[in-house]
Amino acid sequence: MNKKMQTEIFFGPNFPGVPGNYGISYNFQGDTVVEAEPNAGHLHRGFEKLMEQRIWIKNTALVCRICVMEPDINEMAYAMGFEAIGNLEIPERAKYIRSIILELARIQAHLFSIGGNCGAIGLYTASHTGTLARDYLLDLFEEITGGRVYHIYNRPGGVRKDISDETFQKILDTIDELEKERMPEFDHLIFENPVAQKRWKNIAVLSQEKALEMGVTGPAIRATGLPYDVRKLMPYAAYDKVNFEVPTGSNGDAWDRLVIKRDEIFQSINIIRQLIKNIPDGPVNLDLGNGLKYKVPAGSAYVKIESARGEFGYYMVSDGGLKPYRVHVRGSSNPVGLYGVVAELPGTRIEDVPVWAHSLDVCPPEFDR
Amino acid sequence: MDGTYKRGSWEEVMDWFRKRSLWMLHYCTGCGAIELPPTMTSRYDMGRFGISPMATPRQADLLLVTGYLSTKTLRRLIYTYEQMQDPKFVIGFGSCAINGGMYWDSYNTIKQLDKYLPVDLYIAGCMPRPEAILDGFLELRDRIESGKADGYKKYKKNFEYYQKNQEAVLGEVQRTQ
Amino acid sequence: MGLGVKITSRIQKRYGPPFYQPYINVMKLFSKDAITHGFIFDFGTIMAFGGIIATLFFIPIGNWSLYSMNGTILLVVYLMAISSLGMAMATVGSGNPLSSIGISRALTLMLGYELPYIVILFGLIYKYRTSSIVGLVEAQGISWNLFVLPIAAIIAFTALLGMMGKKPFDAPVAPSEIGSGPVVEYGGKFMGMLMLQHAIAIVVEVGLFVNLFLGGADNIFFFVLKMFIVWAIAVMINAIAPRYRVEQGVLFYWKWPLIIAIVQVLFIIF
Amino acid sequence: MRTEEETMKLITNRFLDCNVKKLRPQNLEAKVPESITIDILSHLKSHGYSHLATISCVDWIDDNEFELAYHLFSYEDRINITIQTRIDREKAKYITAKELWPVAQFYERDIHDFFGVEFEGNDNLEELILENWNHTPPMRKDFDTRKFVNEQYEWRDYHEQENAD
Repeated sequence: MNKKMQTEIFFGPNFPGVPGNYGISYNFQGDTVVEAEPNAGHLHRGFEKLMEQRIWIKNTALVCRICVMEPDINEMAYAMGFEAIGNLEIPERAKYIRSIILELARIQAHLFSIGGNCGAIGLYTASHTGTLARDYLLDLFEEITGGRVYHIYNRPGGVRKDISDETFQKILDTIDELEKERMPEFDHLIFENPVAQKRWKNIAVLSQEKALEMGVTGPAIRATGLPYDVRKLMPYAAYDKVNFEVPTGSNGDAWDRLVIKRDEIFQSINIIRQLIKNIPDGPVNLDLGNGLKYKVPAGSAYVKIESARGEFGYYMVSDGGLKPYRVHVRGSSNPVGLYGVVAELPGTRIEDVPVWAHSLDVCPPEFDR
Repeated sequence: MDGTYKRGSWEEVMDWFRKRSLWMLHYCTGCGAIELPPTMTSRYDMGRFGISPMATPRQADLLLVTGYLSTKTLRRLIYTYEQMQDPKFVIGFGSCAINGGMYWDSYNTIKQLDKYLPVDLYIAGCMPRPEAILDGFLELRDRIESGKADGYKKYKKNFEYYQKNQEAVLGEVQRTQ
Repeated sequence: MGLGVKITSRIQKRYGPPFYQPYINVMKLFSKDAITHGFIFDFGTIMAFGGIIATLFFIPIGNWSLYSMNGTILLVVYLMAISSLGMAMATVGSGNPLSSIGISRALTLMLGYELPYIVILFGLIYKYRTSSIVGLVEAQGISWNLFVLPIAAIIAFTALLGMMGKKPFDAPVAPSEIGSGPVVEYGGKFMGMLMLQHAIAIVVEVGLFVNLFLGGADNIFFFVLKMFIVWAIAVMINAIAPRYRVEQGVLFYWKWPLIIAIVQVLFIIF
Repeated sequence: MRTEEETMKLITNRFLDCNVKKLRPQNLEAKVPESITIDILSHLKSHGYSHLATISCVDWIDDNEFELAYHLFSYEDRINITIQTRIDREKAKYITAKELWPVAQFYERDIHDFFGVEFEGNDNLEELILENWNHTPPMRKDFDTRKFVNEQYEWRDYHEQENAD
């Protein structure tokens, strides 16, 4: 693979096939990529520095802006870290409502990533209908929390406000409609489409040892057959009171990851139904006195939850002051977006680079922070 | 905006066409990009106004700065802006382009967009809703019609002003032709 | 063209742009100034445009046809190659690596769909003993070729999809992988010219298909109607099919259509 | 399926002065001297702690030390261990964990970007996130972001409406 036969391409920040504002500069020979180099940092806003300037409660508004696809995951992780260090126990109903919001966020994120995957291989009709189905969920969020995408709802110590009964009913109706009309449509359009299968089967294969060694989590590792899901391994919120199984794939390629995402949507739907069925009533959040003066006792905690893309971790250190001393965010696509590009991309074809990026769900704001 | 300059009738006809088919550059710089797919797709369809995403700066004539801008992206945005063809318009999304928004004290984001690029239109909202984006597009169409959207002429006129600001933040910026 | 976009957006559950949108796009593009990349770039675009117009002369539209001497089919197939070669010259002149990948894909795809197409054309020529399109149109009379040789028509239709660069085979113009392929460097006026060239190319290819297989109409209105139907079917397939990789596309062409085409020709000979 | 206590014994009987304490169910925290961290990491990795979530760095400016926290997780025992080591702040140098987990090189590159900690053995430590940044590494406590912002960018001059009726 001599050097002069290769040309360099910036699959760079300004490119339609790239998921978000992030660049891979790879040089290729013939049709296969020879070596690739991630060029991240376009979305770096210095969150951790900003968090050290703001008091504890104020950070909830800042935290949900870290990852654009799933704002609730960040709020939830921050709230859990806050409660872990101060070891507060939040009321039962708040736990249930938090799990409902997280599952809705997971469905919305999966629909968005299915749409993105289809966009990468040219099936624009599916990305249109995928985003349309996601939009109805955003209306639900607007109904519950007031915000379409950024809903500052999971406050440390519970949830901002209660959900009324007719909103529950509306959630149930939207989910039924999603399951009855939307998902069969996707099946015909995407999953039974022979050309699509040809484009996804054994592309961007991630073997089991490599996934474990890289620290990849989420659908990528479940596609290789290991049923690892933080909701099962370290149950948080109300996940221990709900029974659901974790879908797994077999040979860890783009196709398995997509099928897993599709099954997880169904799993989330029946989780939400179980949650809404037996939700206890009671107070919705812990009153922490005057939020502005609340001091978290000194200590540190690493808290992790299962986002649609994998394990999302917060390492929070507090020295007992009014402001957090240090917050380190571990995005779920960190290993894939940075190391994965260097290790996995050489050898794939050019047309499969966007398919690789979308199917492994590279979300650039997570590792730029 | 130095008001509507004297325009020949040929210019007006051309503006009528420019208004009808705005080609948007498919480059999501900041967090506002999550609201673009819903605007493009079936629910809040912007295709019916003739606005469709284009892949390369050569063909696009509408540049969306969606949300905040880190200095690294600013450098690439200037290259993209200079590659675009002449009647080009820039829309700034959200409060981060106006005065730094929520990241006012972040060391890596720029605070005012119009010190580096001539901006024709701002859309308010920390991540404006799809309806707000559509309303912004329609407002831009009226501005094109009335000839007020002449950011690109301003960029040519006081190029040194923009260049001085860009150099101040980025250091040396390589110029395309 | 405009109606095509309208149909695709209807399938995607949304109102598409107004049907006269392509005309607006082209006019707008002509109003923008463009950056040229040297002489080869300009010459290539003009050559592509000229090639397509030259091909247009030889396609009988309705009962009006300019040249009806022998050998027009071969001439048409040859001239179509000219226009894509012109585009190739222009993109190479533009010096952007993305466009050179795009154009190399377009040419390999051309190899793919030309083979079964030519085999079928020979079949037709052999059957009707004449190689002029007008002669073929009269030979069909009332029994359209579609019913006489149905397999040949289906293969010609798949080749048509490849020629027009419709969805299953639009690897050369793939926006998500190589930034809309060869047209990466085309600015205002060049892009406008290219869109016109693409529109005329569609008219040529679909017109050829209608003449050969649907018996070419006696007046303009029927001809346009038939062309629209064929075009609508192609657009619907385009809306729901994702994109083949280049070598998958070529393999697809060489696997089944080629074998059936050969069987078809043997069937005609005996 | 080792419980928390067995895992704690797993570390303490093998290595001397490192105190391990249990924060919450399924969460352990071990403060470990600088010299033996890499051995502990490889020891734990061989005992099922195969998943390195991330490496974080905390800047304790008042006692003049950086603290590196390695977050390990074992899928079998479902226990999360944070190995914390203190390294001196001035000559901020440490050994890379690249051989154990190749993905660590990017976490270290990230920490080098923000804290300026040198990791021997990690070949490419050039800028990953920031671009030609020549001030003090931004995440250190002594870098004041508000002062930096005020002198780097001017603010938009808000002219008050005269007749704010």
